[in-house]
Amino acid sequence: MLQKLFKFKGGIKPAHHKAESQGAPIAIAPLPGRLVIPLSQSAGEAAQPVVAVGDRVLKGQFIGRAEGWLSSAVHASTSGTVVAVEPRLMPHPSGLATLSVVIEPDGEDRWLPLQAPDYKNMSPKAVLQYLQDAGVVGMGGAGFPSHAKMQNSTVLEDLVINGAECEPYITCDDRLMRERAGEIVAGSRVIRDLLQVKRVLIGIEDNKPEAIAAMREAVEAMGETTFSVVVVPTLYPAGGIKQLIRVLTGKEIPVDKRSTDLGIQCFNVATALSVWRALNLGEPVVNRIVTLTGNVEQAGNWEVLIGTPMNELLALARPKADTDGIIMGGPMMGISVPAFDVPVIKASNCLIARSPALFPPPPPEMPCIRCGACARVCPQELQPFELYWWSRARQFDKAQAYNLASCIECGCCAYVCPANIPLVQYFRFSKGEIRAAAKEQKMADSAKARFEFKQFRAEREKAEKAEKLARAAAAQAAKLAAERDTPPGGESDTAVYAADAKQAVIAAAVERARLQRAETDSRDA
Amino acid sequence: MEILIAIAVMALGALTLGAALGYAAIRFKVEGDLITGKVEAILPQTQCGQCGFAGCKPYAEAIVRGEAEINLCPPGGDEGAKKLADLLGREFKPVSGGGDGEAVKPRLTAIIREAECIGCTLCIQACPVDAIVGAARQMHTVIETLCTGCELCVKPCPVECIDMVSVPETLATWKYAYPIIPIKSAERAHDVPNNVGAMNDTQSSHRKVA
Amino acid sequence: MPIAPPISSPYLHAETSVRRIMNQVMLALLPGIVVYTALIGLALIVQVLLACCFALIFEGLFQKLRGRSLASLQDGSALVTACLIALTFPPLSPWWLTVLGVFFAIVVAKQLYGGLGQNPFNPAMIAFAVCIVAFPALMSQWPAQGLHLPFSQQMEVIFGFSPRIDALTAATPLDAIKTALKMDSFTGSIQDLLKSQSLYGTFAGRGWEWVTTAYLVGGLFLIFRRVITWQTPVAFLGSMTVISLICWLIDPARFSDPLFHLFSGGAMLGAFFIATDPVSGCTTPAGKLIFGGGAGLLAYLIRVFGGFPDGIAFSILIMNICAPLIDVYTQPAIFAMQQGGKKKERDHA
Amino acid sequence: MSYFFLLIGAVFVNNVVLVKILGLCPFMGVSKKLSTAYGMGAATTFVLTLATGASFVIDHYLLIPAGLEYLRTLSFIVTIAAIVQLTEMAIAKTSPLLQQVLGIYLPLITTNCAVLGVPLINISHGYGFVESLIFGAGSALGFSLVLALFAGIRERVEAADVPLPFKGVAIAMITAGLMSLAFMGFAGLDR
Repeated sequence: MLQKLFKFKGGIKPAHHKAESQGAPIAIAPLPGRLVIPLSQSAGEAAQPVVAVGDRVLKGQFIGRAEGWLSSAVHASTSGTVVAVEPRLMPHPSGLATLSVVIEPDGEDRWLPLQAPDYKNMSPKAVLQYLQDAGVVGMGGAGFPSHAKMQNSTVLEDLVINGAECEPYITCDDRLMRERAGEIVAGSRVIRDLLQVKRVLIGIEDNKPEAIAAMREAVEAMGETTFSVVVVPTLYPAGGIKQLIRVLTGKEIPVDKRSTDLGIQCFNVATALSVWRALNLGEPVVNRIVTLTGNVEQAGNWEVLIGTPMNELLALARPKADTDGIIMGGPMMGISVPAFDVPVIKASNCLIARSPALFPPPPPEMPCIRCGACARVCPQELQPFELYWWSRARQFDKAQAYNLASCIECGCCAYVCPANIPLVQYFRFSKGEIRAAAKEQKMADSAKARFEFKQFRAEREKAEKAEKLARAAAAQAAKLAAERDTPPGGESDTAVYAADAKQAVIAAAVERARLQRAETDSRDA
Repeated sequence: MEILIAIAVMALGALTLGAALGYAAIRFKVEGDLITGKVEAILPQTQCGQCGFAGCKPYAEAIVRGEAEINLCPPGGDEGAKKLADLLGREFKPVSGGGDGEAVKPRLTAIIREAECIGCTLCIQACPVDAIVGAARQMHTVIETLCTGCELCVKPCPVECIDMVSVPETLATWKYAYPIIPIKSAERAHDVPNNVGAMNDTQSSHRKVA
Repeated sequence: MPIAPPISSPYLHAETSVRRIMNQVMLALLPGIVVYTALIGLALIVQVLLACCFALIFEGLFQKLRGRSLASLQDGSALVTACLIALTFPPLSPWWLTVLGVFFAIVVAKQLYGGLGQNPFNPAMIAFAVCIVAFPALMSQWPAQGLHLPFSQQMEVIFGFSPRIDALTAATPLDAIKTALKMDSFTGSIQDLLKSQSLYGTFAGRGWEWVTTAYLVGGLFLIFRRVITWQTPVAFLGSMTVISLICWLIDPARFSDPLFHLFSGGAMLGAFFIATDPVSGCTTPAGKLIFGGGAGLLAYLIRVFGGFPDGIAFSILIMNICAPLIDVYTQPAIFAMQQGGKKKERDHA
Repeated sequence: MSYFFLLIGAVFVNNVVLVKILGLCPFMGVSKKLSTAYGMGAATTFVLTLATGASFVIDHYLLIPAGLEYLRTLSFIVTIAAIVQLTEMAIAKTSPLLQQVLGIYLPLITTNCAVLGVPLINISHGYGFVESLIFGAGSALGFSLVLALFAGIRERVEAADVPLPFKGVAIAMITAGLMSLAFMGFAGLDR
């Protein structure tokens, strides 16, 4: 099985730091004292709470309903009582609170009676709906609702199952592939059938030989000929969607296209497993595998309930005394959580205990000398120093001209920058400003349309009113004229009638002026 | 004699050139203008009238005619003035009139205290962008996503039940900040607190949305 | 307890720094400085130290004036500029000329634009151009071949205690060629002329050829350490070779051979140390080729046909002017955006 | 071949802006953005080439036969003004945005000393019609070239951390001076 591989430009090779937790089998984390389950765990709209304070819930019970198509349901991770539905901090760089359901476990961890759906006889649409209700989202870190990625609008050729896990420290997918390869392959098969793809490529970095062996064995055991486990060279960010697809298929996805436009869809191994669990066991996503590592005595991989406070979880790995923070995700793209007790969410693949020794504070930022080191490592082949130059000066249109939108924020540029410039933050800042400006522009456009419509309406109403008045005046004049023709009339009468008609016209004009004045008054006010 | 020749020559030249220009004036007559549209596209369309013109379009027209400065639009801010300066090749002037040029007015939205509303429809008439709904003698309400924060509805309200409130930051509107390690305070950069708090600090997570 | 402002990923950082890069450039200059000193005497070291001191002083003063921290003095960029000034100025030029050059380089060409990384022109070359335009005589006083003044006498010349003797002002090989070329009555051959003035060494200017060879060695070291890329120097030396080869083939009696040109004057220094300055030069691969090629061509034209003894400074400054525009029009294709299928497949089995 | 050297000389060696220091007003004023610099360069190229041709004709067939050489400056200015007016009308018709952007600089071509200077230089050098045209076009190309290059640098410098007293026009003047310094390197190349 010799798969032709491709290369992507750039990339870096930071120290792996996977050895610390690689050898530790997945263990089940104990029930925490309290679970905080944020309702916005996926990309798109936040879920709407369907429970109230005081409700008793069972494990796997619906607590948040998906809002619209790009949204995903949320479930209780254990049985217990809802003690609060209120904004709580979540692991997000903003440090903002979002609506969360707080559950006090009853200790029984009792499942809702689970019923596996008969997915083989369901319509694809119904299967996707089922997955949305089961809360299946991307488990690799991005948290994109999975059902939304399975809408088969174009003919797809390849399904890429991402087991590359290219970020340092993280080993949860490695352990998952070693221990639950069969379920991953089964899940991939379900996705393959849903998407009707011809080929399934499972990409794994060559620093995980055991996982590769386990996956190969599972594929062989299933007797799947459309599957191939492909070993990709270890090079960060080989696990980035665009880079992995490039390595496996040679296709490059432009910024304005989706992978499906090129006939490829991509899922993380853990996501494939969640799909399998949801469809085969009827089990919604209530837990995930989390790697605990970094500044700890005993790194390991744990199966953790969603909503478990991070400080309680990290205690299992016995963090050292000088721990001063937690990074959720990898050290290249993860986020520094705003508090120790924020909950584990569906996207939390790894918790790294920070310490000044392990992650020294960034040295002072120096001026960019345009050395081009960043451009050499950029996997998107951008010119980060140009993006920086314009981002720093807040000239966003120039930054856009240098393809800021194509940046995947992988952090390679900032990693190699000799001037220690926080390039990624500059780019995120610029992207945020550009997004906000676009939003504002959209609002301004719609405001303008409504303003113009209102003016048009006022104009029309005025015209209608004037016309009505003129018609009335004309009618009156005609009536008067008719009256004058028959009965006894005189010269003076005619004059009076004529004056009447004139008055009606004046009245109409006065009315018009008044309206106009009223309008300008209200506008000036 | 020579002076006459000189005059004749110059007069001949002037005549020829005058004729050419006259013809060109007819040949290259300009109808309409495209710039007003581009200027208007930069303006924020709040229709608030703070510039002294009755809406964004009249202001745009005044700018193009050269009758108005480009820094009269507070909702557009310095950013907008900069864009106008760029488009028109004029010198940039800060909107706030110097000094605290960087201070950006937070985005506001109108809120009707619905219990106090008497349903007079005055605010509906005042709203330039149809962002208030309601009928006579019925309670009115502001559609917050449509409100431009122009404050034009505040004054007409006879019972003063309209408040201008700042729009809270949410996960959807949150943005990364400008990196905060200037070269100037290089040696102080090490002191920037990047630890997230003590291990047992659980207080922080109960912070409510601002 | 207030929540710390969000710090963006990545949290890892490779072991690099601006200072390390500058140190490598200094290290690469070392062979050149050593050979040059052996040729000229310790006066060169004095000039280097003089330039370095004043570079730091000017940079420090300006930072203080702007209310900035003096931390930027540690980046070593001012020292590299100072070294280049000391190496391009005549070694026995008066001390104030060197200081003046350093002032223009550090203050006018660099700090007025905001300091390191923001100057559109190469500071050392601005210094050279300003001084050669303002003091053409002093800037052409290259010590005659074989003139080995004792150190004390060199110091007296530099610091103005003794008159600037005529022996200082000898024609460099490049000067001799240009004078000959402009003389319509000149009938002999360039080679004979140089040999008659005992200016010709093994393959280029006597003595000087080994200094330029040392620059070449330093430059190759920089390419090997990936401090600079190959495009600029290769294009620079390539275009100079091509144009000098053409001229030489047309009339070998009046024009010198390519080898002579490559190892004369500041060609090697310019190709590896000055044209490769990423701040004032081009940064795209194609742009670097254009920049280097243009600079090499112009340098040859100016040194052979123009009004100045060597063309490196002016050619690089002229290309500095063009650099932003070249960069704009040579942006490489980004990921997934091939420009006319130019992008090659990068397969590996 | 001599025409070629004349052209090269006019573009680089005797660059109208950086060596002759003529036409600085639009050089400083319309070089903030690359796009406007291109527009101004095109307008000036057009006007300058036309002006050199027209002024040669006027000089040789009107002023010299009539012995009115002393009216040269006056009649040249009138001619240039008319040509500029024509150009402005044409641009207003074809690209209103360009017209708005070039703003006052388009009429200013009238008093652009480069446009008057080049025809006068032509006459003082005794160039023929073709030579005049080539010198005019070369000067205009040189003007457009350095204007575009200058705009490229200014766009970069605009985003640089320039000390406050030097921000804007001050640093642009310094940049222009340094560019002029660099162009001195061309000295002597046209011989």
